[in-house]
Amino acid sequence: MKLFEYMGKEIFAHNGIKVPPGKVAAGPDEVYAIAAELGEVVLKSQVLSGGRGKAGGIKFADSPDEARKLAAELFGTDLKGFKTEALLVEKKIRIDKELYLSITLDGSARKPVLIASASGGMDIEEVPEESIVKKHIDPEVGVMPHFCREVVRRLGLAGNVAKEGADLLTKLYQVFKKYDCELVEINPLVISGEELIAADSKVNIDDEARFRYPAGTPIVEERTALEKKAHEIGVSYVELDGNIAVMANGAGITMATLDIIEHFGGKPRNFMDAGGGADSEATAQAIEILISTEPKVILVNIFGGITRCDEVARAFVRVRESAGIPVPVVIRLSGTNEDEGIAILRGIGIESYSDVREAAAKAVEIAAVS
Amino acid sequence: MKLFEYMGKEIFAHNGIKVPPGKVAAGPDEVYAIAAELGEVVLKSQVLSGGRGKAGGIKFADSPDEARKLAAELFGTDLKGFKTEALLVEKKIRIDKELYLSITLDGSARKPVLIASASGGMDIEEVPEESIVKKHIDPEVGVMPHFCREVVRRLGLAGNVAKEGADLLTKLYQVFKKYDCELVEINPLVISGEELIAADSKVNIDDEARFRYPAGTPIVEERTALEKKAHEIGVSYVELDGNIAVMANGAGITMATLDIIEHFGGKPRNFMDAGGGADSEATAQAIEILISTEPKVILVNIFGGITRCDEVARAFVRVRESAGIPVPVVIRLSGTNEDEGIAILRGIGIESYSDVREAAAKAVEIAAVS
Amino acid sequence: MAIIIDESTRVLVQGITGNQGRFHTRQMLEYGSNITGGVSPGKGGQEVGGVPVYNTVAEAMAAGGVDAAVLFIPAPAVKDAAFENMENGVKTIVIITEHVPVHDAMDIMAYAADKGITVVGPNTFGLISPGKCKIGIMPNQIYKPGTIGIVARSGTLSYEIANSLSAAGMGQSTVIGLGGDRIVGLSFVDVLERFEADAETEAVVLVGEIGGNAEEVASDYISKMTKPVVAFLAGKSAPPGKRMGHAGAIIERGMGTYDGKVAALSGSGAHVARLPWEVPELLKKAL
Amino acid sequence: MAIIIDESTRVLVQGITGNQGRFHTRQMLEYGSNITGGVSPGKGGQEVGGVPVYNTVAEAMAAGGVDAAVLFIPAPAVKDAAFENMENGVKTIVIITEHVPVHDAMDIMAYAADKGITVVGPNTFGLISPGKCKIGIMPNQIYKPGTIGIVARSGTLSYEIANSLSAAGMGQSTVIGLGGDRIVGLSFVDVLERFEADAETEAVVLVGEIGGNAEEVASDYISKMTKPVVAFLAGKSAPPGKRMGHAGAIIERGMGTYDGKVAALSGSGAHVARLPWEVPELLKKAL
Repeated sequence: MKLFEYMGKEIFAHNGIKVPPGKVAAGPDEVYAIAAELGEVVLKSQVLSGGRGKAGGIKFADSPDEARKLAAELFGTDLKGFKTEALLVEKKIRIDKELYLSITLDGSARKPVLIASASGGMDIEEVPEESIVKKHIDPEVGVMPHFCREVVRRLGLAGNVAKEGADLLTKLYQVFKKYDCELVEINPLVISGEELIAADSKVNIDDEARFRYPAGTPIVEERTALEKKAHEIGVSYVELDGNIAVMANGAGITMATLDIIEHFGGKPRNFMDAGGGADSEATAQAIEILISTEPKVILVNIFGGITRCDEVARAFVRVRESAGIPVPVVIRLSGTNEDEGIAILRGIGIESYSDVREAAAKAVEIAAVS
Repeated sequence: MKLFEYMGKEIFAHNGIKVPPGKVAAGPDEVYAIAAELGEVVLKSQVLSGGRGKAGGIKFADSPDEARKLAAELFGTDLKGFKTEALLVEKKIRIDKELYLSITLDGSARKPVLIASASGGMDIEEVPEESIVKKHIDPEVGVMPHFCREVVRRLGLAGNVAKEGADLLTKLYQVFKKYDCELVEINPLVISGEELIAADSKVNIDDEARFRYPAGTPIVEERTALEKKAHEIGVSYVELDGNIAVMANGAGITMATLDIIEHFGGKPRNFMDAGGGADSEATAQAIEILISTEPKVILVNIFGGITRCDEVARAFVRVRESAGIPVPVVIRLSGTNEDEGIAILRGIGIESYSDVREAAAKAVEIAAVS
Repeated sequence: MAIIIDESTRVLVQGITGNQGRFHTRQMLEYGSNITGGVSPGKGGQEVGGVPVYNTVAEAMAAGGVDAAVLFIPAPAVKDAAFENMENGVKTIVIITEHVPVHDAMDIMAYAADKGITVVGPNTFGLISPGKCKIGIMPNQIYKPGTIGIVARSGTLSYEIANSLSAAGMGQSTVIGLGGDRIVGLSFVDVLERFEADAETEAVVLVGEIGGNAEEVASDYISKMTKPVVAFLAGKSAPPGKRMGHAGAIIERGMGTYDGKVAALSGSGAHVARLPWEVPELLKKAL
Repeated sequence: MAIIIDESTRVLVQGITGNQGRFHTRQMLEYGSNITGGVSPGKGGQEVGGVPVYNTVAEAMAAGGVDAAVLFIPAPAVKDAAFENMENGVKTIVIITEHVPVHDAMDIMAYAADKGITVVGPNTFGLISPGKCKIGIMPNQIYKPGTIGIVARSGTLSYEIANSLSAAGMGQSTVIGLGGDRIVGLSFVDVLERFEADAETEAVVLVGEIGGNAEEVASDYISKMTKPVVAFLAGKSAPPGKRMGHAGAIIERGMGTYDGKVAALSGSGAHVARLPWEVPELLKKAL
């Protein structure tokens, strides 16, 4: 789950990491009031896409009037497909130098990894390898003073800024652990006189740890309405922009089914992994989600293991009898109770395939002509 | 550092471990007032020795009057050489069963070890091996739910008591870590209806961690005045009851010096490890401590390495010139600058030995005749 | 031979009295796996399919030893269950459970690495040495004993491929699922090294997918292997920034793309199947 | 040969710019130890006795490698310093510092055990392989190269014994101080195993003391050794319940008594000297 900048900064502030003074506003008048309090301000569109600055989502204002005017423009803007619904209004801070700092997961090492650079303000991918400090963190040890000393030394910090840097690293790792983060990123981390200030925040929290989020952790819903509905019935669903609705059982086989559709020249409407061993009622609900997206055809690819082919077939009978199925359905059934499933489907006039090649080719053909 | 029972219980209560309602009192009238509040009470002498119950340091009172009367007796009592200066007055609790529970250090395993037994209320040394639950705790892992389940199961706890037991183990280990404990012991841990209550506490805290004790941690001074003075000048000192004062450099060699004295039939007045590399001023202060104990003779055993024999000799010159040395001194000097040291001492009329055998025999001889 | 598990492996099922635990215990017993016990706190003394249930791993260990444990445990309790096995000396842990927090997974893997413990998963179908031992949730009927090792990030896709190999007369030495999460216990390299050293294995099928850099790292090792490797990757058509079912199957910041992985694998000498049904053909050619 | 350290050992001094660090660096250099660097945060670029000072262990490691580190660091900072060395790949850590909190020591030892790191101390004089390498604070002049291994819980007493052996013509292979604290990195057994395996060592002197059960545990191993062991124990006359200088030298709850240790050692076949000057004689007889 990605948090908005202002949410990440609230978490930072709550855990002793310095951020610029500021408040979040939902409209130009609120922006005016905050600017009247803070003086020279920065207005930052609260959207979850990267490259916000280049896209025009960040503006500077010298006066409350200017702030209100710029805010009115920003609230209307579409940034890479995201609409600005909130602005973070912050006091403009002195910037002596910009650094980059993040802690994220390294799947290969199975450990958190700290990435830092004395060149902040730009994408870390654009910073040359040799000027990046990269150090793994042993989760059994955490971030100790010597770790901080080494990072701060390599960033070339000195004096009070070095002290603040070491302290910040300790706190940032605490945030990373405490909030079950996948990523905490500060870019830029600003040297402002003798202080270190987090001028931006990117905080991604592990959805799976929701059962233990600290009290007050904000929740951001990233799923579309349909994805949310699918999630509620225990189905993994991603909306895409084609016209062939897809259901398969297993993430890998579902991805492969989409690939096969594209191989035959079709475009999938969605990714739907209906999981293993679902009963016919849950499967029926999943089918209804597919129908609701108004595809030209539904392609089902079941390799039955735990999933029984007859249960899948019964789900189609169930939907046919209740809501009806207004689009053609192409089904590949293979594995456990395959023959029974094929017979049941034949009973409601749906022809099954045992080879995914033939099924996919057929679905693409239907989508193309209809 | 050993804490008094009531201090340990304050720490327990502060960290969510149940203890009986109670207060500490410094005189019989305070005891009366507390008993008037609590009803039937137990009076417990706050002394640091074990076997307090058997020695008569624990009394039950049905009324405030009886409590005051018993308290007056207890305040006068000497328990194994300790005077009762405070009484813990606690509400008498229902006792369905007594258990034993502790976490301590295992030097061999280099880990904390949990020791528990369904037979509480007696010394754990007297409990048969097979009815003791002994489990090491990996400091990298701590006490996890499965650890608690296993201990509670082996103690035969059930229902709510089992739940409280698992919770208590988690909290007791937190106390053990948070307060840098060498030992936390609850004996007896009482099953009282559906509750688990710590009816006693023994908490020993690591002296070396004093720099990070949590705020409010009580401090108990176990050192005698002399031991404290020695500690302040950086010398390791233990009072004993003989008449030969001893100084040596190093814990092992000091212990061996005491052993050699006893081998020749003498009795040491103290253990004094003056450490390695002390200068003549610090050594002079250490000598003054020895003199203040009015021994019959002072035996010094120096194997010079980092410690220079001439510096030790100069310390004696310094004391001789300032306070004077009113008792005979026997010195063994060997190692770094040995010849120089011997010459300096000869200048003030002290004869040195290079063999500890001769020096120790001579000191014992002097102590025997004087 | 085979790798990690064989007919001598004594298997413990943790969470044996839950629905999943019961069902798959029966399936594994049917397959012939040597299930010697189950764990379910407070249910000690019961039986599931003739398998004795214990209250704790320590009890099961004391009753007769455990070589591998398989976890059918709700995600929030997986860390505790994994440590219960690891702290009690179990040397192979198979975590079927999906939705395990990544920080818990990292803690498990750090401890396992220190103590030389093999962790399969989380979010895996498990592993099987056909004809010898099955630990996991894969269907019993699709595997045949043989000389092909299969290592996969995803379940059903590997079933499909195993099935097509069996149909083509190519049995398997061991089939293993790494798990679909971002933090899993075994890497492709860990498994490839074992297959390379296994006398019974003649060739390896690697079933990968988009996201992470597991396939890229594996490529370095594949270039040093003596045994042929056929690879198939899922997710060619996946858009960036979307998790395709698996927590780990996501293209982020330009990393983990299909094309990058295909290039790395091809460069290492692996035979890359563009479509799943090409795998048996490529394997026949490579052998 | 010798154990743990020899002429090839590259030694790093942590806390090299403090009084103790400076003094003992010079002493070690004088002895001929291969001191390749020192660490002192913020003092990088300086020199002590010709030895380059680095800001961090990582810097020192990058500059030319480190085999062993010796810590002259205040007790509250020892844990951090030890982990700095361990996390940067140093495989032998010698902790001279006294007064290290026991919980810190336990944390250090747990990590070291996982990673196969040897920790000597805390509260040790260090170790020396005479004529090859000295890491610690013992006097330079009392040791001679030879075939006797010495392992001691206390410093000065071992100096005295080493000196008497040297005087009697019996040089030492390696002399090592376990440290006087309750939690230390090496046990008697750890060292005895190394001496037993060391071709250069012909006999071992064990210098123990009251408190703990290190000597009792060692006895089990001594009974299996092929090389003779002479033991001397300090603290015969110590009263129970009092710490005799060392944190570990205390008789508690009837454990760790002199008599118990003598009985265990005698029973194992070790030759127990009742007085320190008996050690050379017993050793001569045993050889």
